[in-house]
Amino acid sequence: MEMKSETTSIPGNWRLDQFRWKTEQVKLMGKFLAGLKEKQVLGLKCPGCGLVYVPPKPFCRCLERPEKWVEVSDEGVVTTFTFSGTWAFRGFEEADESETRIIVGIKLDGADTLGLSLLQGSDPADVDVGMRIKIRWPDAPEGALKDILFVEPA
Amino acid sequence: MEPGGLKNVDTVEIPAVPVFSWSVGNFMEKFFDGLKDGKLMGIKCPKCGRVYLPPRMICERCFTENEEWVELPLEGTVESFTIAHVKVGDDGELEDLETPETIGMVKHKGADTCIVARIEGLDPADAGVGMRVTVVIDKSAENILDVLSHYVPC
Amino acid sequence: MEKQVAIVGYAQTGYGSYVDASREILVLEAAAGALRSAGISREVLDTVVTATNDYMDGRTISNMRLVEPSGAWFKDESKVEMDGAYAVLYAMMRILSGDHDVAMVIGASQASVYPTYIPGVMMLDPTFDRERWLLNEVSAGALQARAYMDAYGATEEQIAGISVKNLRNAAGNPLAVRRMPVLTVDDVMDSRMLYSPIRELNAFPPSDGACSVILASSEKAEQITDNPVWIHGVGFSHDSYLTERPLDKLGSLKQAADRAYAAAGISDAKDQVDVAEVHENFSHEELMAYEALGFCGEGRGSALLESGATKMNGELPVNPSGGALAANAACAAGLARIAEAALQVRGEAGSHQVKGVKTALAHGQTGLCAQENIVFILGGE
Amino acid sequence: MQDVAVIGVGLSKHVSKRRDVNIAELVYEAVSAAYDDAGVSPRDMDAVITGNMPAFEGVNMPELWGAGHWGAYGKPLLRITTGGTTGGSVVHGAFYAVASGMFDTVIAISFEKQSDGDTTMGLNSVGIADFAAILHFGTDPEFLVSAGGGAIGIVAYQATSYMKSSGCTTHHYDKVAAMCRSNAARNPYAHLKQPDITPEDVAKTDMMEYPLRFGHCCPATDGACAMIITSADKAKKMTGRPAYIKSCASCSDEAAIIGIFGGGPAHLDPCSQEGCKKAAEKAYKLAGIKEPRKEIDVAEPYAPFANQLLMFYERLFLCDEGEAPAVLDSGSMEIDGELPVCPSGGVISTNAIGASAMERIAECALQIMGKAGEHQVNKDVHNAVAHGWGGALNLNVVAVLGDTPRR
Repeated sequence: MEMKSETTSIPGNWRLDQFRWKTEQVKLMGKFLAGLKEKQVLGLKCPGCGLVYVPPKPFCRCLERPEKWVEVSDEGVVTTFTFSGTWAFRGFEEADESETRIIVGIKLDGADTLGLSLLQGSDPADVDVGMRIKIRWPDAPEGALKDILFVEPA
Repeated sequence: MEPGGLKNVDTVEIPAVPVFSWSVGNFMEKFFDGLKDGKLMGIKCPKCGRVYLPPRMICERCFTENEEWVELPLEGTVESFTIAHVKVGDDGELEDLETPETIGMVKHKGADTCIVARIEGLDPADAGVGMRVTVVIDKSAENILDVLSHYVPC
Repeated sequence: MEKQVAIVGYAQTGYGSYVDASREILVLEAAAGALRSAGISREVLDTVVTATNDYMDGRTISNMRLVEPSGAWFKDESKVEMDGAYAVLYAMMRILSGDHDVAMVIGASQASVYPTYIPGVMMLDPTFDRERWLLNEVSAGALQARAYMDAYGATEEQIAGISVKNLRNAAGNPLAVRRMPVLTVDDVMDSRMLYSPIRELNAFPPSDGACSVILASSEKAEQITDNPVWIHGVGFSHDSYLTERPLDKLGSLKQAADRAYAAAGISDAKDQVDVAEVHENFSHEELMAYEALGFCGEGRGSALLESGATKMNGELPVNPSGGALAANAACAAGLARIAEAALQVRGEAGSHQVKGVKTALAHGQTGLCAQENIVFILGGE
Repeated sequence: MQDVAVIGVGLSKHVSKRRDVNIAELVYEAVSAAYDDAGVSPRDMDAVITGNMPAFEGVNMPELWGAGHWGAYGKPLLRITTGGTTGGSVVHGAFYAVASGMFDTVIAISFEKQSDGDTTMGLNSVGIADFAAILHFGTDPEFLVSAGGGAIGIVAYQATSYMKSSGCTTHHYDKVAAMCRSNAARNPYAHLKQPDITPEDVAKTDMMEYPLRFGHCCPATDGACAMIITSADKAKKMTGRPAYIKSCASCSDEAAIIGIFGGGPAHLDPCSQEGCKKAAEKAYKLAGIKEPRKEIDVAEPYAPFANQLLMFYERLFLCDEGEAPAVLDSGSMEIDGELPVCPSGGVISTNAIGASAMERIAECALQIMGKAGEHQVNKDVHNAVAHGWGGALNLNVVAVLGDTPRR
């Protein structure tokens, strides 16, 4: 039989828009976000292994349910980083410095988890793992994740 | 055990709908080409003689590549049927149909496999296993999957 | 198979049409519950096998975020994308290899999260049936029911009798969704018609829930519990796509049963099996299962039901828990049959306990019209 | 347990778009090649183990309509899917099926037909609900997009953090890419074949996300792989030189899509990959390998991105931590080097996702059996290590193969 290299395509889709995922995170996040409004970073501590989750997480790898709120520092260290332009990144070397954004993975003192933030007030060439940073709070935090969007060298 | 110690989960919804385009392959291509010529093309296993309609590249019983195309009669027998009072709606739930419709599983003489399609032109109460039906081919259908349109009683 | 792998713990969350917990918390509760039931800590586990479905979880790699809640952190973990009964099989292979001793198995899904009948539509042949939108789990089940009725003369009333038996049994199962102690055949016949002959009460109730089972090698099992439930045999098989096989019988269930019986040394199932938990997504499937499992001759399913043999107090009770018609969380429904069968063997089934169970059969299925089937034979000392 | 061996390997053509076949037919090519390679037929199979990464093709459990094309009719069939590690997990399933004594001969099948779907969307469905939740909590949407969409966004962090901990430069990543793509040119089943590519060519490709360039990243591939796996006793009768699977181990770490979900400490350093180390330790121990860097002759780490080849080389204990760049510079990883890495061309050259982790094991088997053809390494291969990676940076599978059984 004659074989075609291109055969009919049948279009179809996956209605992800019909899913109603459930999360416990919202309730926990309410308290966390309320803390941000007061310029406090709250973590949830696991009774089993003592790990402190920031932002809060409703379950722990040790199979216990973290439940105790603790305040952690707004200072910490850079654990990893990358650079990004806004949408199309042209490369660290070639990028327009003013458009380069430094995205850092941070661990706040007293927390055991990784968060992502934008580092300001540092030259891209100076960023390093282990660098000390602190959260740059807005004057009037809104009680939203973007209140901790920016960090600066401590 | 009482699930969900934390009450009041929240739901998350998103507007995303991933899309797919399944290439049908050369065997189904020939089937669709046949339909457009008003023919029902099945394929026969050279080893056991089993005839696949719609066609398959491989005979699952013998693991042999099917090669002999056979034109099958447009008439077939209802092997099973159901009267649909509902259909799957966009939200994935069963929604009531205004008018019940008959869905039949039809085996054409000479074929060993079945085609599932609507049976029209009869009172659903008159549908029965063993009933003789003829396929209605709509060569002008825009969607390739609608060319094999439905069956009507002989 | 002589006492090589045993079930040493199990747990089920309550099933519901909407459970007020995320999938992660459901799984965590099932995992923690099974560990409590076995009296062991997470550290004792060597391996974790989950059963979930990406199209039901609404994300690809549906196991990746279950690592923590299933107890799999830093364990040898894998996922079977079928019913959880197959995850038991895989966990059992892992133990029999000698490389693992204790395994956690979990199956879970939440019908209240996913667009209920879409994952079934997505199982269809995408080159033809899928986008014609005529077939789905229920309409395919209806074609199967009609083919069976036509072949063997079973009536809609007889099929409704399965719903009556199972949903009445479910009244004794606190975890079930449908608990209907006074249900009658007329009630079933009056329920909403979906695809004839399938009415609402002939079809599974899409549910939320999770089920877990802990397996152990013989040596570990005897350390963990005085009351292990041994897996005496298992068999499974895959059948053709639904338009390419006779729909009036469950061919792959018969193959699965024959394989499981051979392994367990069962020659007369009706005589040797004391209780069966069958994964019937539709009531007619239980009648078909009687035949495929060899509880009666071909076409004699309705007669067996009407004889009362499969009632709670009959000679071979089937689905004392209410079966999958009473609660059906995909990926957990067949696994729950295993947990229920284990409960029966241990005498822990409470108000749905069958007396004197020594040997129990559990069945799971995957795919449209029970395309793939698995059978376990369980027993005590 | 009974010892386990590979007696046949089959691969389909691997290209970006196969529009002449449907999913089932594409897989048939690999399956029939595997049966032919082992000189067996479906009649000889006691069970079928299969898997793919379903969100890519939009078909739920494709074997339900397709497995007739693979010889699965009436067979016990087990579907195992674990994301990027799927192919490896399927072979692990086949290994346990045989090692348990439940079956003697099985076929392991894995595949991906990415052109039937939307790869980026498929990958994003990993965390799409979580992204939505994060937006709900008031994150800057532009930040979310620039911080990590799809696999590359996450791996970029791994790449920078590895550069910091090992002192390697992007030039090493260029070299890795060039090495793999030129190895791929020797492999008829590879997708991106670039025989004459130089590291300088790679360095000229577009930056995707610092420090990863286009040339450091895998393609999206349509392809399938199948392997015939049997007991050592049967293998000895059926083939002159089987490749034994000495051990399989996996280790799952906490899930975290870098920081967004407040995952635990596992990913503070995204290149630590403790799970890979634990899986490798266990696999070597079971296989009786005491000094992997001396005893392993070929390695197939799962590296869809150039940086990962070096990172996983270390996490598989093939050198000390931080030394992989120097090993690369020494030429030892080349196809004619001391410990060749990815002689197949690796995942960076060919990525039919569900099949990729199996293809690492298949390549090790081919090297041991001496059937790798033009990409056969220039030495006797007694032991080889294959690896798979996936999930949210958190799933690792390892298999050790050898020319002798475990004991």
